[in-house]
Amino acid sequence: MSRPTSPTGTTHVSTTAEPGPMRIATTLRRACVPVLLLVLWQVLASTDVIDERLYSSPERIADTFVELTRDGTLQDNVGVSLLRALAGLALGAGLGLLVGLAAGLWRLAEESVDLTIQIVRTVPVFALTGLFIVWFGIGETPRIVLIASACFFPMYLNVYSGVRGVDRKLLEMSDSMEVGSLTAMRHVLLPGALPSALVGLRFALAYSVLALVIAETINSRNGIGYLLSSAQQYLQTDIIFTCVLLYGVLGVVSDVIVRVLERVLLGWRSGVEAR
Amino acid sequence: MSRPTSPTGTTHVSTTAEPGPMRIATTLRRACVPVLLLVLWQVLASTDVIDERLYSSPERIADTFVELTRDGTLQDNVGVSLLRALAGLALGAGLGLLVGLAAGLWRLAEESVDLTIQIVRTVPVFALTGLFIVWFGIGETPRIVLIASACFFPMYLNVYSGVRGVDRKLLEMSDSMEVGSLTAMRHVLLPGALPSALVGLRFALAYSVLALVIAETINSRNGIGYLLSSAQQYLQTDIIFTCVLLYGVLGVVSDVIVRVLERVLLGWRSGVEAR
Amino acid sequence: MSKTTVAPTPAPAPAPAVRVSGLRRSYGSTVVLDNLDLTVADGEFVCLLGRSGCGKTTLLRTLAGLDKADVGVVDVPDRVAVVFQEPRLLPWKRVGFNVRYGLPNNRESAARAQAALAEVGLDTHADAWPKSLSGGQAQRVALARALVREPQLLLLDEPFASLDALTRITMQGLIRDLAERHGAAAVLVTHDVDEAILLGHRVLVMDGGAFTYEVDTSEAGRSHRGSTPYEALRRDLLKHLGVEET
Amino acid sequence: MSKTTVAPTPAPAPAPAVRVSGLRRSYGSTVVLDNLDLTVADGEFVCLLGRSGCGKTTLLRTLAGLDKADVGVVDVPDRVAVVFQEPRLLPWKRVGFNVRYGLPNNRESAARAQAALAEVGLDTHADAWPKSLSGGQAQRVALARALVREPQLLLLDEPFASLDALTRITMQGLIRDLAERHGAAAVLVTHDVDEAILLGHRVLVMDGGAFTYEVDTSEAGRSHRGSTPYEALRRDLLKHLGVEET
Amino acid sequence: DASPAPAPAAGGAVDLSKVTLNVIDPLRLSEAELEPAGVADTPYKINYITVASAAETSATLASGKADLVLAGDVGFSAFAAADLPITAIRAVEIPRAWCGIVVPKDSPIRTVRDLVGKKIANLKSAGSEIVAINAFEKEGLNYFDDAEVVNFATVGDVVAAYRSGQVDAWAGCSAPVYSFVSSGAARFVVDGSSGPWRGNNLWAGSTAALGDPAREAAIVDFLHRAEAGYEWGQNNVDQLAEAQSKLVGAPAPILKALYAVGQIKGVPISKDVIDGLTQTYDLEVELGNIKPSKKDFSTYVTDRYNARIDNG
Ligand SMILES: Nc1ncnc2c1ncn2[C@@H]1O[C@H](COP(=O)(O)OP(=O)(O)OP(=O)(O)O)[C@@H](O)[C@H]1O
Ligand SMILES: Nc1ncnc2c1ncn2[C@@H]1O[C@H](COP(=O)(O)OP(=O)(O)OP(=O)(O)O)[C@@H](O)[C@H]1O
Ligand SMILES: [Mg+2]
Ligand SMILES: [Mg+2]
Repeated sequence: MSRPTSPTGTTHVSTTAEPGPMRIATTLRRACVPVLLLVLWQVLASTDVIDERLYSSPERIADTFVELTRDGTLQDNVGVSLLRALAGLALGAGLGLLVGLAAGLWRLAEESVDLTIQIVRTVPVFALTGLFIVWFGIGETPRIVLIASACFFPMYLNVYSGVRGVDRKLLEMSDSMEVGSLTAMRHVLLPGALPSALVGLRFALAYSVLALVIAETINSRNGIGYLLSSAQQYLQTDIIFTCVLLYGVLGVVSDVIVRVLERVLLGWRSGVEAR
Repeated sequence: MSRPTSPTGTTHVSTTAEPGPMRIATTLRRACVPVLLLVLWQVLASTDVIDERLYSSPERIADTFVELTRDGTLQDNVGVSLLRALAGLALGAGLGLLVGLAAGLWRLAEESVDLTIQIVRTVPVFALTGLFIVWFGIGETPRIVLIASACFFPMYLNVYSGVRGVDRKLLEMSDSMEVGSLTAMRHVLLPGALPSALVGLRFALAYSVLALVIAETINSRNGIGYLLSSAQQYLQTDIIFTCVLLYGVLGVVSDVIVRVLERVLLGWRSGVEAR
Repeated sequence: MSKTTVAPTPAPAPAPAVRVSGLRRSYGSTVVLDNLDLTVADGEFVCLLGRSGCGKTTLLRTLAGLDKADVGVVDVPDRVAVVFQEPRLLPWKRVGFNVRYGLPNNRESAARAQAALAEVGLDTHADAWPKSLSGGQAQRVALARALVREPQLLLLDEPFASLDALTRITMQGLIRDLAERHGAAAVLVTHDVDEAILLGHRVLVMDGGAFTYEVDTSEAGRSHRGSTPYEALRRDLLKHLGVEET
Repeated sequence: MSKTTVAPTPAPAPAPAVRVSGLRRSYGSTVVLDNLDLTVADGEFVCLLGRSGCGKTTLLRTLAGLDKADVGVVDVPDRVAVVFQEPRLLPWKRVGFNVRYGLPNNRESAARAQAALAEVGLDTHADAWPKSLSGGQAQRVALARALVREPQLLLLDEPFASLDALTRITMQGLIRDLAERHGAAAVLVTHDVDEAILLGHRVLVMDGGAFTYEVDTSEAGRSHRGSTPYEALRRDLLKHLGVEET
Repeated sequence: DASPAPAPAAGGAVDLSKVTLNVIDPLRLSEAELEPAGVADTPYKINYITVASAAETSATLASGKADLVLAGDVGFSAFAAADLPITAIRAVEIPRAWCGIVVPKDSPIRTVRDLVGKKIANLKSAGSEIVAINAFEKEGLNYFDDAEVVNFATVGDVVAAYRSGQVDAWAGCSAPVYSFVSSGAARFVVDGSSGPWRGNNLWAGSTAALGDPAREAAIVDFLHRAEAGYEWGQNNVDQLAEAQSKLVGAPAPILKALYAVGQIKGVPISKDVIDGLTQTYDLEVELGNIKPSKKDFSTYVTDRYNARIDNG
């Protein structure tokens, strides 16, 4: 936070242009902690400090992984789950974006939907799968609706707050030009709310896969959530941890997706880099 | 978005000072939709359009509510749950705030923790209660840790993104004054990240009570989450819906809490009002 | 914000572009504009001088329809272009887009935007992010954004404050041309007395929420700096701003 | 950012407050500062003039340690106060706090802040939010924030741009007093030639990333506007800024 | 208790080809057995539904999405208490020794009396809870008062607590328990074979399905086939274990160990069955888990399908 100082003042000497950001080194540093944790886990398991039956171990997980991949279980389940997650994400996050924009923009919209949303948001829908079955049957619909309902709220809330946080001076500028509300929405509000919306997307991405664990208990015979919950019922620790690791991988993937989106969409905001 | 116009131009006539915001009217308008939904629910139930055994009805819920209040069930359970939620919230959201600030501030912190957090975030901890039991026993600890873990991520993510979004010009100003990093954190970064942090708090508040449903399955004999899950096991629809409504009330309460915080803490940002 | 057909006016031949009467605006207990009247004729260029914080920006915002008057009638044309006291560029749009923002999205708009950028000397910056502009460059982009429009009323809030002498002269010329080309009325806020005399047909001095001095400068603007009538006018205005030169 | 003991200099008695040598700064392929040298003596007041976008702010930012040079040595004192081209007030802190930001949190600081606010004519605004200030008022708060510090070097980027004539004169006086009281060196960027002559011991004209003209104004500043040497100097500087008066 | 309702026309009079029978069979035994038992050539379609919890099962039943459900005695009691539109028409006998209280191999706990004051991991409303209650009662003790019962909602949590030594004993059922017992890591202190608990599972048909001659015929036919399947399973334990293991994900060796203890077979609704069921129902009411339905519990059970199912 502070520059180096000396009693006689501060001298900055620069001799060459700074090299560009060293992407690879950064990536390595980032991966450091997770990798170290994996190694520690393996060491503890190998030396019997932790009970492999309770905690599994990276090695056993790798074995299980290979096994499940060889017989196709994993591919089938992950594939179908991702499709479900994507469908729910598109529905829930898309709706969250629209409603959030509307509520941020128009007082009337905010007044009519916000309280209802705040109420529903705290209701444990994941514990009310029964209702989803009653309303949406036992096909694919209740699963996707459940995932969508998990993705809706973070998107709505972040977009709404993002729109409210857009610099009012820019809105005034836009107003003074008498552009239509669509134009203002597209060029002022949406980009202004984008950093927040991306945070919402981060959550929505995570929830779309997390919700699978619940959604895939509804008359489902495949999917990573089904795999996890049935492994749990029969205490197959290795499969449970394989699923956990798979979820971790999905976490990395969604992080990469959002980072790329940030780099592309928030290019103008180079001021956001940490020191 | 646009001012009224006429071929001959625009005329604004103001004759009296605008009255202050009509708080009561606004509150009424806000409550409109939820109240209408309740009424609709009752009507549909009374006219047997929906099956009360499946959907209960406001009337039955009210009866159950009175009954459970009379015998003290509700007060006991809600009280103990709120304490748990509060403890978990304080732990999780507090930690999320600190780590989020650190990651937003220092590249090193961000590089060491962010990826790990992004990975863990997508892991369905709510399905891994077993691990919590193994690590934290069967007392109050695993419950509180579970609630805390649910509150941590939204706080972390929103604070982190909020810090990154703080106007860099203000940071430069602060830097040029050679204030310590604590001062800068307290007066520049924290207030700048506050709107985001409040969104995080909204989530954390909701999650702290939602997580009860999971947390209170661990060796629990009381709490609203316990009430809900055992009502589910024994198909006590009226109690289930009473819990749902109770959750809704908690939603309203947390909305009010955050709104008050916003009014107090974001007073400077009067530009956030919708048109 | 309601539209009215105000009581039939004894209409003068060319309807004035701006007509403000009995305008009052206060923030809490501070009265910023107090029973203010202003008429600007079509094609007239009015300059506003006044102490910092006397309400110039508030008046301009009211004319632009961005602030609501507490009391009073404000009558302005439909097409208004505003140059704010700060550049107010969309940080997430490149300079070129910022200039043509609000215009129909076609070739012609793009060409006009590019031409306007060239006029303010920034044709090479069309693809730059606003963040990478210097203070004066950003201000010029905001000017270019006003130039591409065809307003009936131009509202300018210290548009040349952070420009160097040469650039300022060029920009002043551009604005005057724009106003003349479209016969637009203009209200310009400035702290530079020379600028006010040069550009304005009329100069108003504001103080305490009202106009305290008004002078016709349509003649003086054409005489040059150093000439006796010019310097007299200048001293006169400065005196009304509280500065007595020795 | 590393600290060095640069090769032994044939030290002149009072070490200069600012010493810049071989400074080069580019954004991508645009070179903004090109092998620039600058020495400012202790207590010296230097004014910078230059076209919009010529690199004045970049130089000031480098002196403030906010931008890194590509090549070159920059040597500045420890205690630096900066007035940026924009006010940069913390929007979530009241005006009073903004002024004393960074000072030890005690009675004395509060009193000094209040005094500084009074000096810039805003003592009644100590409890206002920055959002409620007019452009010039915000700029004055930023000035007050510099006034309460005791810098060895003052860096000022067009600090008076949006002030009216009278307020400007007062503020100029305050800044000159501050510099003199602490024997601080000062670098002021301005577009107002009169201001440069009035305040500066030395005026530099920047163009193309380097200084193209330098003039000692310690004498002229004391002569008054209209006098022949003053007007000659003024014309001279304007000529170097590309403006030929007729 | 025989229902006096007239039996609708049976046999070939109805067209089964348009019927799809929606079946909830949590153990997925029928699914595993019909094919190898050679009785899979049904004239109607079967749609197996899997749901996770009692709440989901009841939602599926109540909204008419399921025609036939296999439920445990505790689960069925809850369905009845909630007045779901179902009737139990057939019982399935499971080995009572599947449920009981286990302790680690080297634990000093030998008898139920030794369990006094000990922590017992308990899965709520499983058969094992009833076994435990009965076992304590036999000793003149109260399960909930004299032992420290630690409640969990999922088997995974119970096992986590047991394995990590947070509890002294575990009241549980079936595969999870047997995976410990058969590996020698645990032994039974008491199991269900000693108590009054009958531990029957029940096939219940939805009122709507039973009221529709075609679906009713399909249900009867399906149950007949299912029992043929059970019979095949008794004689082909290894094959059954492999097939079921694939379906539910439980390790085959554990399933084999389970079937070595005793067999699964269908039994007609009899007074014994109804008494056992009523006992469970009353116990659940007594424990406060369920509130008794306004209707007499026996109206949720009927023996009028006994003969038709026996005959197919
Ligand atoms: N972040 C940046 N990226 C790219 N170019 C930049 C960046 N910052 C400044 N520049 C360019 O550097 C040049 C010098 O900018 P600087 O702000 O120093 O100008 P200035 O002399 O202060 O101008 P003004 O009087 O208009 O404030 C300008 O041409 C500007 O476009
Ligand atoms: N939102 C607000 N809340 C309270 N007071 C305000 C607000 N906006 C402006 N003011 C006050 O109104 C007065 C007039 O402000 P205005 O911006 O119109 O001044 P100005 O003449 O444009 O000054 P400048 O030349 O410094 O830009 C100022 O005293 C200011 O403090
Ligand atoms: Mg102003
Ligand atoms: Mg600059």
